[in-house]
Amino acid sequence: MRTLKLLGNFLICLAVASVVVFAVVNLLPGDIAGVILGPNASPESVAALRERMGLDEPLVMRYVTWMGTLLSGHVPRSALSGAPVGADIAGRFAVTGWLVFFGMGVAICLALPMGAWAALNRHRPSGWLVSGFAQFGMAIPAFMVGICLTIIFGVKLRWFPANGYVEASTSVTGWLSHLVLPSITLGAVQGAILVRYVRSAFVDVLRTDWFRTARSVGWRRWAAVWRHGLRNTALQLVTVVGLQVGSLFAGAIVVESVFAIRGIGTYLLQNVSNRDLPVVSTIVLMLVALVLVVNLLVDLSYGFIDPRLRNRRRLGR
Amino acid sequence: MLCLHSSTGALVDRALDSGATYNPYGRIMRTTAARVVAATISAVLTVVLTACGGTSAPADRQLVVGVSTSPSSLDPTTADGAAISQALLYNVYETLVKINDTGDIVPLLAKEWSVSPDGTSYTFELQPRATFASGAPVDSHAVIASLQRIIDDPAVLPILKKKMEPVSSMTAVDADTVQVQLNQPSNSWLFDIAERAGIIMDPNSHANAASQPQGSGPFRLDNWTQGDEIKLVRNSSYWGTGTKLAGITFRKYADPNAMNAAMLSGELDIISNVAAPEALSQFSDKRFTVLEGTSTGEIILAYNHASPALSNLQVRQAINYAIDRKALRDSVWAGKGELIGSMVAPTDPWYQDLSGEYPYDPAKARELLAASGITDLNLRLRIPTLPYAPGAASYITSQLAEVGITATVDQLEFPATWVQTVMVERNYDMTIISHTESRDIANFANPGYYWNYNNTAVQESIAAANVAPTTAERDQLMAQAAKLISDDAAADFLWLLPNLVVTTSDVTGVGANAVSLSFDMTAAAAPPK
Amino acid sequence: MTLLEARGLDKTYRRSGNPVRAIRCIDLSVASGDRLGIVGESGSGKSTLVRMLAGLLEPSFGQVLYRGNPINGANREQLRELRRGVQMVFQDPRSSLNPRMRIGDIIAEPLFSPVQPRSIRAHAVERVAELMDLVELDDVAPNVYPHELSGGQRQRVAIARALAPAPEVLIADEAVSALDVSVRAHVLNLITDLVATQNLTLVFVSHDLTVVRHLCDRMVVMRDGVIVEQGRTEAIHANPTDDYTARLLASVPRLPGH
Amino acid sequence: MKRAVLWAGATLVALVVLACLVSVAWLPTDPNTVGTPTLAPPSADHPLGTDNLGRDLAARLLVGARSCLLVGVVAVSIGAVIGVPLGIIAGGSRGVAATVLMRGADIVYAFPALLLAILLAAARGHASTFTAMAAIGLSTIPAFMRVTRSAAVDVLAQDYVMAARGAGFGLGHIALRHVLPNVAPVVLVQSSSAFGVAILAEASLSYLGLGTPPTTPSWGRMIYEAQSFVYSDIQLAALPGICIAAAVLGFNLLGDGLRDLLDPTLREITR
Amino acid sequence: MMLKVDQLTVRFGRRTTPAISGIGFHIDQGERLGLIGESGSGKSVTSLAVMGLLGDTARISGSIRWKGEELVGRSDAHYSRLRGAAMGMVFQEPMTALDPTMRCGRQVAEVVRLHAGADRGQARAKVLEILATVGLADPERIADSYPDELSGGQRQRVLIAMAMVNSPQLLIADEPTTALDVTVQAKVLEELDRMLANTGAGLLFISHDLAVVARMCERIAVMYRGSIVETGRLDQVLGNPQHPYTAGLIATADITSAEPGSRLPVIQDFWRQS
Repeated sequence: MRTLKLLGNFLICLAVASVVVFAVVNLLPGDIAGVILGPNASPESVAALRERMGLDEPLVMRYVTWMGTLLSGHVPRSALSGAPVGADIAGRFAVTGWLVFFGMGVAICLALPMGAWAALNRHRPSGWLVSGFAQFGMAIPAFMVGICLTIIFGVKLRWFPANGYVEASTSVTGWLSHLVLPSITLGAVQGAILVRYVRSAFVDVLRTDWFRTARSVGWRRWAAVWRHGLRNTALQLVTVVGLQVGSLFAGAIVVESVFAIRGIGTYLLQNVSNRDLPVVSTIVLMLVALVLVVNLLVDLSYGFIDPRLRNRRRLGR
Repeated sequence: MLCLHSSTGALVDRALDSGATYNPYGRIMRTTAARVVAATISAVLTVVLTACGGTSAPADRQLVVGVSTSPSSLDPTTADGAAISQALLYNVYETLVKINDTGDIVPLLAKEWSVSPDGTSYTFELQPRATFASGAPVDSHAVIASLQRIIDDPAVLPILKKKMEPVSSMTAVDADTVQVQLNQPSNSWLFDIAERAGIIMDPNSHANAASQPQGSGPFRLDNWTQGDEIKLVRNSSYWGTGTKLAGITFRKYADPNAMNAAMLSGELDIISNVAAPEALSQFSDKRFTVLEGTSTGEIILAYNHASPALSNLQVRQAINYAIDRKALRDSVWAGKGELIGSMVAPTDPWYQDLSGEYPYDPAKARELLAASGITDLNLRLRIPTLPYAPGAASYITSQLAEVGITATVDQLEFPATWVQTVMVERNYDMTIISHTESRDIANFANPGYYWNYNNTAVQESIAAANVAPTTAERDQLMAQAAKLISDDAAADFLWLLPNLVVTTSDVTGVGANAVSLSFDMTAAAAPPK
Repeated sequence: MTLLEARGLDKTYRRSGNPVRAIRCIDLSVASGDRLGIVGESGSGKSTLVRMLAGLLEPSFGQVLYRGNPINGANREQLRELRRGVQMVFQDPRSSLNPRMRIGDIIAEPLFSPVQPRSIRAHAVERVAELMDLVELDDVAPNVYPHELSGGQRQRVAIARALAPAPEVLIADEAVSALDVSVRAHVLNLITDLVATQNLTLVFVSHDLTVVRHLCDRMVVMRDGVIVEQGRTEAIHANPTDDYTARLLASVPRLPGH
Repeated sequence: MKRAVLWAGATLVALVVLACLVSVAWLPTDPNTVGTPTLAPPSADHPLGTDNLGRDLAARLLVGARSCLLVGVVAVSIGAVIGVPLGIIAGGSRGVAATVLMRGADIVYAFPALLLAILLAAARGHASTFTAMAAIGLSTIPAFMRVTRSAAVDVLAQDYVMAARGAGFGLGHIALRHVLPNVAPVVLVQSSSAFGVAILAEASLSYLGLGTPPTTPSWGRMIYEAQSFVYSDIQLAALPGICIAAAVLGFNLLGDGLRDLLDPTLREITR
Repeated sequence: MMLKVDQLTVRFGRRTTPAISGIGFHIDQGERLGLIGESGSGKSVTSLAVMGLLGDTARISGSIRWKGEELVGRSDAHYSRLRGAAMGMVFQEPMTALDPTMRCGRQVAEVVRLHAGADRGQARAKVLEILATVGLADPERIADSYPDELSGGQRQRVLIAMAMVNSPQLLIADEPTTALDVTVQAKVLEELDRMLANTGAGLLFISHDLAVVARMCERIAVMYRGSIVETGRLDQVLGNPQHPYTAGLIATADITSAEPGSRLPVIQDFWRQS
């Protein structure tokens, strides 16, 4: 029953989001005709091209055609080259997907130990040091981190390629080595934010009565955190991680432009500047849908992690 | 990278239980944590080691060229944008005649050509063995079909149609000879068909030329990821002396600094045009060679002659005097690129150095402004989002303020909004743009152009030059037009965009100048690695 | 004259998906001058009952009558009468006072309620001083904040706030349960005095039988939403008819030798 | 320790505000005047040297503080002015109203702030500070709504709200007199961290060329323009970077300090 | 002597006034001591100090000797060996004292396997046995349920089972039945009494309710504002209290002796706060 309600919510949100996306995207001034005809465009030729491309139809009509193509399962063609862009979008989503995946991996592997350490030692200098470091990490803009890493590791030490991207199919090592610096940049910034949430999640758990009970039956501090703290913080962490996916994709746009990775971010920026509206609105809708899907998965995972919800379903109460 | 599975309850249970050997006081904590840490370290190590190694047997090189813009379509005749010709002209698509590195017209698909005395009839002898990559022969029918398409197909860009206006008829004398009849002599027609207007396409590829270009050049298209990379590979069945390279990849870098960084870290072999010249110092070590040539991109401070203040000659001249163009170029473009006085590049046959016409003289500027009777002048400087524009705009606004002209700057996103606002709606006073088209002085003779500039004297001398019987007369008339434009302060010609090519030291055969829109790689070579 | 009456009251909560029936068809009447005790363990529904009597909770079925006429959400005039005549004091002193208001303003707040006539707003300041005196808070300045007071003092402020609109009926929901034993005696004495001097009708809810025995002359015992026994306090303490009440009385720990 | 965090945050923020005020009153030279020498080392009339166009770096940094504060103030106030009341309404209402509001928040939340800013900036056709502020402000609304809603739910469960209802007060009075004052600390903490986020977002936007227009100095823009000088004149990029980090760190520390100061539950004796 | 506490003083963070100062008492094998005091008197801090569960900000001085061995200042590793084996503890609020995401049986089994190192099968049997002895009707169902499916009384019994499963020599109970209904409280106190008698364990019973303490302990200590004002045998202290605060406490504890509706005795009648 609960899953059905969540699914319903998800679909309504998606529908409303699609209308909002289409409206905002169509606000973009200047249009594709100007782009195609380029600097030597004359008003008459632009008008003629607009007419031929059906750009003068009312907004609602264009929304209906756009949604029509989407709902019927295939991706609208690029208005610029007329070529189908389904494969392009999918390819680029995969690139950014991997960047976000590794970025989140770095963030979690950074934040969990640091957050737990900062929580357990919150009254000791070592604890302040860690949270101070996280505070500082949050304050540095992602592109600054990116530039520094590129210069130090990419250009000076040449441990890793400064930027660019290699498909996994061509060479796995090339693919991995190209992703190291960008995912560390993305992961470091998001990790710093995550540390604060992990710390406060663990502090909440440390202040609960059941943690005190665990301590009173003989568990050492770290063991009690591992046995009883972890699962209870998982609930809060899954929520935060879910919420962060949105900001991760936004961060990816910046990281992609610093590291010249042909992910969905740079592709989107490029299409926005080409005013290729069908492609832009499709990509934006996909990004929004992805965040909504992640939120849905997070809600569903609650039942998994927290038996209180799980058993309610089992007992049918 | 092994990461903590904190999302599924069951998994966490099993992880805890499996590791739980239940010896007291939390030792279980240590064994599981040890395993996690070990796994992570080994994962990171494998990544670091593989990144540095990786050697393979020596093979022909696939050179990677960094470019700053990427095409939205691959058909140079129906979509504008320098990026298309940069990659495809001469490399994939060939023309009857070609512009070489020094700006001269040399034979290509036409091994020789002759012009009738009155200059209205051109006869081209085609290369007999020339074939398209698809194997079809490049015969007179194919040539005429391509040229005729420019005239007939409505989708073709109006500017190219205008270049083919002089053509009255084309006849295939025999399989290898084409005779073109013009309705009046035109000195620029031959130069025009050496570029986009004259590309010879494989006849049966006209339909989907936008995504699958079929030409007769030394390279053919292997793969195109829109907005990012164009990968060309060697055309093994090329009719002429083919290339020694395995292929060329044109990779787009939106951010000039990212392109420089990629070159420095060995990702790129060639940078087609360094958009951030102040960073050239990074390539000073022996690993790189820097080629400083000229291009045909004149960076101008364009005036909208329809706006009241700028229709006044004295105001335009005052602005020209108020700007120290040498200091502007030195600080905005690190001193690279030649100073020019009119819409002419040194590689144009009728070039005269007019850069001294308006020396930096704020006092004279104030004097002219006072004479013009226009006070507290406020002009809108609407610039495109291109690397040279913001720096130049800031510089110019500050120097105009010195002489009492306030310029408000706003940045229009290029190409979409800038083209719409400046080119189509003409809703601007001044803008800063570089005109990369070669020999584009003719635009000053076209009152319909976005400058709204209508000077009959200029129009007459350029028209006369076009029909002048001898090239010498043509050059004299064109030079006269250029002088008229400069005297009339039709625009302020800031500097000529330099062509800064950076290559790794082992790459040879890359031209320094950018005389045509093409990045000609037909003669490029590099030792196998 | 019966001031407050419940006829066939019933209340069902929807707690996260599954319905819980807190009150099962209860009839109860409170006459003027009564000192009625409502006793029951946690989950017996005593708090829900008094919240409905005070018009703060909509019953699922049945009616609450104040001075003979029924109260329901729609009838605005009736609700205003109830809001003027009946006031409540709550259990937890930490959550019954707004931490960001001075106690003078807290006590005066009900005087500015839309249900009160505008005339009483004029001399609110004197009224507050009078009330603070009444609840033995005269040694405390009205501009202090709740966190500067002890638990007992905070509960006295809550009582003063309840008495501000001079109600007829005072409902106390576990008013002393959260207080220390030593402080509880002060507050109980205060309530006894106020009931006498302000001729209030008292409805006292508690899980502690000894407190109810001390304060109330009539008493009602509730269990799982039903009244299992009601009558005079002394009679029930002497010989409880219902075995649940008997077990309740027996479980109260006694000091040896008393 | 709690005091140290608060003081550190307050001093950093004070520095930024001071820079902003000073820039309004006095500037070493006009930040936009070009001239020679370009890329000059620190000297008497250019305390921090000049950039590649010969403009005075110190003046540009001071003026940059102005746009940074401006974006922060406007973005946070948009977020607070719209987010807080909606949060309280969502907290107070049951059933459809609450779900509609929170679903709306989810949708806006699903739009990453940067994406919104890019679209809006492009929509207005040219980079302008206003679009950056509007976009970032819009994107902070869901965070304010969530924070306010959960605080409002706690407050509405307190007995003093029940007592106020018992005294005959309507929802309006309760929201203003009881909910708002008790939600204020949470909102204050959220505002200061939102300020940090806004500054970072503005910097990223100008880095992408979409934030403040080129002629008004902004720290993000300065970093972008100085990027190609990173090998020769590192200070052109480093100084604005340090300013951004200091400002954001200041607001975050201030937020944490305020949270500890205003959060009574922090006194614990065990564990 | 099993447990001897001498001059125990605890300060938190930078606060100068100590939470408890100069606390001294002893509990011998099988002996039961009641600690009576109002909120803020420091009785909980004392119990947590004995268990070594005070947070990092606590600065402890004085001595706590367990079977002659000094505990103050010992490492957490050492202390952990005692907790749940030699000393067990039960807290006030059962609703939040159990890990909501783990079944109750498993939480009790953990304590067995942690200290006794038994394998899964033996642990399960021991768990069901202890759940029965604390008076839970259906141990099987309780073991497989999650905490939020049980009532307050059942949860408190599970917590007592966790504390007593390794038959500790000393049980510390901090207001164990204050949050329970009076009928449940009576049953739980009775079961607790029986278990302590069977295992011969000592008890440190903390409460604000004199009647409850009187029911469970033979000696009591009265705490006021962080120090012990009086100690002695139960009947001695109740019979003639030496300290005026104790007399006040006893008088206000039992309100049944006063006439209903009359003025109740207040602590100020006996004891003027210094």
